[in-house]
Amino acid sequence: MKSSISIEMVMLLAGLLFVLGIAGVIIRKNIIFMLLSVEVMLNASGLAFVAAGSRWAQPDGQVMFIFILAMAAAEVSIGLALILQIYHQHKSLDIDKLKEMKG
Amino acid sequence: MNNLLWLVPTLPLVSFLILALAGKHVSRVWVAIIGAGSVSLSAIITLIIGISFLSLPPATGNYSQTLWTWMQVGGFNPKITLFLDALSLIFVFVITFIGALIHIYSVGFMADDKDYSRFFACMNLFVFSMLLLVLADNLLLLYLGWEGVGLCSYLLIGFWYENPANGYAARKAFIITRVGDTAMAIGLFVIFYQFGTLVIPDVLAKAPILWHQGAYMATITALLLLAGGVGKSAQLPLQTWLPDAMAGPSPVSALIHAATMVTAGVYLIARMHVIFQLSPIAQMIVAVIGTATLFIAGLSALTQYDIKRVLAYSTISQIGYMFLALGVGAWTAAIFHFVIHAFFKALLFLAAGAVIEALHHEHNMFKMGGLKNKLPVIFWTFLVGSASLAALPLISAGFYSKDQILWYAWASQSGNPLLWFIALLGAFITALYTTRMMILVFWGEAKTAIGHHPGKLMTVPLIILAFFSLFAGFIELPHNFGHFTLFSNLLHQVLPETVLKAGINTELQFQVLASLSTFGGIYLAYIFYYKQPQRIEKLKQSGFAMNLYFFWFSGWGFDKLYNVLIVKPIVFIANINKNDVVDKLYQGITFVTIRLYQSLSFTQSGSLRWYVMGLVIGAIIILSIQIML
Amino acid sequence: MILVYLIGILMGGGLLALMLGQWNKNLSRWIALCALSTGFIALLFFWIDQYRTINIHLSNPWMIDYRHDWIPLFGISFHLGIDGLSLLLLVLTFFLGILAVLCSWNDVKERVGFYYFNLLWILAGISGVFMAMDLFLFYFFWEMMLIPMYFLIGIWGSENRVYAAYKFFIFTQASGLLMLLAIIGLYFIHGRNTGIYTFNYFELLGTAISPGIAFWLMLGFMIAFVVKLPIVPFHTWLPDAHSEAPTAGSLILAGLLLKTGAYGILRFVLPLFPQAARELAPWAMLFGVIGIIYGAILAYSQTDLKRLVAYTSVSHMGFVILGIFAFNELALQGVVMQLVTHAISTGALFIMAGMLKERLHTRDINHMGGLWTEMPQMGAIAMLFAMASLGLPGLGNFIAEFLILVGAFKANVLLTIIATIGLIFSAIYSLRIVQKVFLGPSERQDPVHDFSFREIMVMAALTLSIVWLGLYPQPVINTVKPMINKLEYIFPIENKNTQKENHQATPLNAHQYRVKKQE
Amino acid sequence: MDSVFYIAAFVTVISTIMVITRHNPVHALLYLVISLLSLSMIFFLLGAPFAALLEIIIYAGAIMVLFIFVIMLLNLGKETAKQEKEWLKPKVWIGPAILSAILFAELFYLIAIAHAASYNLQTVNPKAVALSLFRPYLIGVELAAMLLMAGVVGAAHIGQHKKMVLHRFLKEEDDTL
Repeated sequence: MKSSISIEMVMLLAGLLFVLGIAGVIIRKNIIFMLLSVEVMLNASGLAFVAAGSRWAQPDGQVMFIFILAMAAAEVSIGLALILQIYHQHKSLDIDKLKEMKG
Repeated sequence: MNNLLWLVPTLPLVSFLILALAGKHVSRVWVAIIGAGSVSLSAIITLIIGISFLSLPPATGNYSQTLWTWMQVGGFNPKITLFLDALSLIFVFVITFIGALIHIYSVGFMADDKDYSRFFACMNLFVFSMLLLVLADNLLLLYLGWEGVGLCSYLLIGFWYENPANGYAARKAFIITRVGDTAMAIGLFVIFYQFGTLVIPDVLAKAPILWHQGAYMATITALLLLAGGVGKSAQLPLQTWLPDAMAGPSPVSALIHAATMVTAGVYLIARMHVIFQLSPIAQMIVAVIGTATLFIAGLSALTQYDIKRVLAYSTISQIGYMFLALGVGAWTAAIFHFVIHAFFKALLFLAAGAVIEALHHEHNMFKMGGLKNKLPVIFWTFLVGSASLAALPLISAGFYSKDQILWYAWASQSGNPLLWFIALLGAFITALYTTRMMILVFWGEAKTAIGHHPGKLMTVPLIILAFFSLFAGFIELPHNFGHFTLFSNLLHQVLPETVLKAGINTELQFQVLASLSTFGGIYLAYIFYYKQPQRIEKLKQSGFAMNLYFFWFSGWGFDKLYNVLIVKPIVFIANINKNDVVDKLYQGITFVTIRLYQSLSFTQSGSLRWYVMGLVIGAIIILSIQIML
Repeated sequence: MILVYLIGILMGGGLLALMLGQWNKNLSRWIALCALSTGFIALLFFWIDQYRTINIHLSNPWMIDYRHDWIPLFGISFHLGIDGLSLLLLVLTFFLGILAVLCSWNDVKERVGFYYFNLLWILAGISGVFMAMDLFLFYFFWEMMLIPMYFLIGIWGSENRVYAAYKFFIFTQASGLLMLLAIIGLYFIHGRNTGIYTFNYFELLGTAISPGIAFWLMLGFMIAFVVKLPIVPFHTWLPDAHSEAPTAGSLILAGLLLKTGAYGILRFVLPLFPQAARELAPWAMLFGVIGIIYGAILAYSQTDLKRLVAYTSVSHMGFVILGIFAFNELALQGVVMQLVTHAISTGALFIMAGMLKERLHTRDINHMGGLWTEMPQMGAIAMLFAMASLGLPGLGNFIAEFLILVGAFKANVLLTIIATIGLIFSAIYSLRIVQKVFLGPSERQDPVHDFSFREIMVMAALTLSIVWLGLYPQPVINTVKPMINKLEYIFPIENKNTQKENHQATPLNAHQYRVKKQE
Repeated sequence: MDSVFYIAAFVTVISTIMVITRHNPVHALLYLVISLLSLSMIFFLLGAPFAALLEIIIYAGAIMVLFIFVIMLLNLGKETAKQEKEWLKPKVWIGPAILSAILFAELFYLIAIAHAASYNLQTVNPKAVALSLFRPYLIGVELAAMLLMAGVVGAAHIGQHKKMVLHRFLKEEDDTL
């Protein structure tokens, strides 16, 4: 069914979600929240791809979305494993504890 | 006889090479034979050449022998050519003859020194360089001899190298003479660019054509050459090195710092007389320098207690007389005084050396005394030398040569009464300090015992030199003593006649005045140092006399002046700039880069949130640029 | 073909020395020695038969030429060629090479094979620099001689050798890159003008460049050569490199590496950019004179013997720059003489400094003194070479400095007078060396042995050459004459007529004099 | 049709804001699920039913479940909420908030001025997606597969509880948890 949503609105929404994701990553100190915000950012980009795909009626948008999903899944699994390990070693999930890699 | 000429300088050179390379493996006797023998041999050859030169003088007035072309670069091709004319014949004769005597003397004098072969090697190298200087036909070869002589004086002054003071005196001598040499080198450049050649006869031929009388370039060149001469002959501005040069052994002082090297300046000015004649100002400066030096050195000699330093200052003063003679245009008189001075000054130095060695290396005259009957030979020869130095009328040769200079100082075209009067005063002072020296050393009671009597090898040269100091004067008698001017006739082939002022006739008055001043000097010294020594005590009380004494003693304060004026600033600059201020520039660059990298590494704080913040800021910047464009 | 053999021998010798070095140390020494001596003998024979025919082809200075395409696409060819100057410097390279091997005979203990590999490859690089007629190849060899020298200083040097090696490398490399820029600039300009893109020296000679660009390109080249030939603002690497390098290293550094700078100016800067060079002349002469005085004063204030001798070579190189930019035949002949004699006299002083360091384990002259008693031979030789370095007539340096000063006197009187005053300073520091090290009281307890046979051979060779150059320099002057005549052709200022007429002389007798001079 | 889109957009934005502001991780997670659901609603509206479904099944279904497991595993209960409270003091988040606001403003401005014509969006049926997925993008799919395999292996390896061996004279870490 045809829908007449203008593409800018969707892009705007994706942009907004993306910015909210970044804000989440910067503001929160707990690693899990940062991971969540990263998920939000991924979704935002997925949205942008799908919107573009549907705008040009090309399947590429959705194919990219699928790849993003795959990547997100892999990323989350490793991210969570890292979180487990960090929690195991440092007994806390504060990002500022991980400061060894300094100049 | 032309082809024998190259033998004269090469013999000392060959013996130098033998002694320098194989000095250690040759026994002392052979070292003496090679060392002294080579110089005596070249003296004999010089005699042969001299006789043939005088008996049948060559058409061109000189012998010339080209060995090889030193270098050939565009318009500049100096050759190694030996050039003997009347002037250089006399110099070569003096150098080789007195050199031979001094070598024979030093065989005895240096007998117990361990560096025997090194001493003779350096002395032979010196004789070679001096001969090269005098026989050079172009100024570059002359410069080679000039610097070679400077090198040998450095080596021989610092001969006893254990004592750093000798090393310091040697370096001082070399560097001060080097200042003069540099001025002379610049003179050489000017001459080359004015005439396109450095060959002396060509230069002297072209000079009057290219420059008119009193030309600006002539004066510049003459002054530069004079500066070279002043450096080497220890005249006024650069004379502080000679008294310190007495650190070397006595034969060295006799040969180098009395007879030959210090008169190199006189030779240079005499040889380049055409340039000096072309600029009267320069000639006047030569006269003024001569007079000032003779006066200052005379007074300084009066106050010395070390016997060799008295003789050193007296040498500076006598060379001042020669410069005065050159300055007033009395060319032959200057050379005549050079010859006579070479004889009696070498004699005095050798005799002083014998005295010093006899008194276990005691230099202070006030500790000597009463040697009259202990060392008779030394006494008599020393007496003859001093008489000649003090210019005892009629008997000593010194009288004839110095009297001629005094006469020309007054009578010559460019002479003037002031120069004559100071010269007369100088003669009076010379007589004063000579007699003072004689009395202190030979009369009065003996203060130190005689250690060792000088051997035959040392006394024979003294006697020969004494003979010449007495009778050498007769080859050039003043006009009113019968017209017997053998010496100046020979020299007039090379050097011009002395032009006298108009209406001057009575030379007699001046001779009487000169002898009066000599006798006055002798009498005054006799009173002060023999008759009533208490007069000296009285003099010592007055503060002014003592200040004057110390002022004269330190060579009129020139040493302190140069020390403050030149030595201190350079040493100061050298110390503060020890590790190269330009290097600081590069160390500065490295410091800035390190500081920069440290501040950047501070931003790697390791916290994730800081990095994402950086990301966002980057994004904002890019987007804002996008907006603005 | 002899040119390729020369480089080939050196490189091959180096590799062989490296490989055989593992088994026994002695073998690599002998390989290095015979590689160098064969090269040296070949060169001597070549020089002798060239010398016989020297005055026939006075017009064409190029003796032999070997060209083989390397990268035709960019017009780069393996083009070697030598004329009088290159031949002379090549002979000097092999001569000093042999001495370097001899004087580091048994003072290098660890990694001997690699040491001789480096030594031979530096010499290969240097001889390449002197032979390269293709700018790209020239730059290739310019870098090639740099790296082994860095290793030589960095591995076998003394205390803070790493700092010195770094400094040396950065200084030369940075300036080298500027030169690469200039080469490429020249390459493109020439390509654009003539359509053929080539690095060949002869074709690049004729490129027409606007004065502005020409000046910058010339500056590019000049910087590289001025840093190498240390001129005062860029000289600070030399004392460090010298005081830390091993004996052979500082011998090669002083004897040859400094000469590549002067050679570069004579070969590339003057012919390629004559107009720009003439503009730069007054400044360059000024810097030369500053170099002379500044080097001398600094030499006077040093206590480290090798540093002192390094600053003396800064002072002597000031003369070279003064001579080059005086643009007349006398000065240029003087410059070539200075290159050769400075290499010999400073090389000798460095060898002796190395020997003293080996015997007394210190370079500080305050701890030395009174060595004449124990080492009269070394004392005498040191005295001779100190006299050479202060320019005593009768030894090589005097001829060089006198010619330079006479030549420069025509170009700029005031600067020459200041330079001559520099001669006095050279006397001060040379005598200071001899006084502090050999004369004075000796406070040494342990006995110090004088020259060994090998050292006598080295010193005898150096003494003979400096005295021969002092008394009869004509062979060197004739070898370089064609090359300098060609340079003269590029700088036809009034130096064709020998005298600058003196303005006071009244026209009449000046004219008269000229007429007289004709017949 | 538009109103549905706006409602869904509104719900997504609000729930995302809730995600980043909640103290309790579980609440945040649930808000994220809501946001995903409303996002899939938007996908549907955009004519990408296949993507919408995938979103729900994979994203909301699988990945969020993973999160819940981890949160349960680390039993982040009350005390983490309390801890989050003092971590989130205004001083901490004011700076980043302003920054992201500026970023959004710029994005908004850039997208707004683009004002491309508003074409209507066509639906892309799953068949077209599947066809392009397995024809031109075949390599992409395989790569995705490898990526997932890497993810699995990585997670398995990192997740292991190795005995933490510190340096021998540092304290010995026993293998708890």
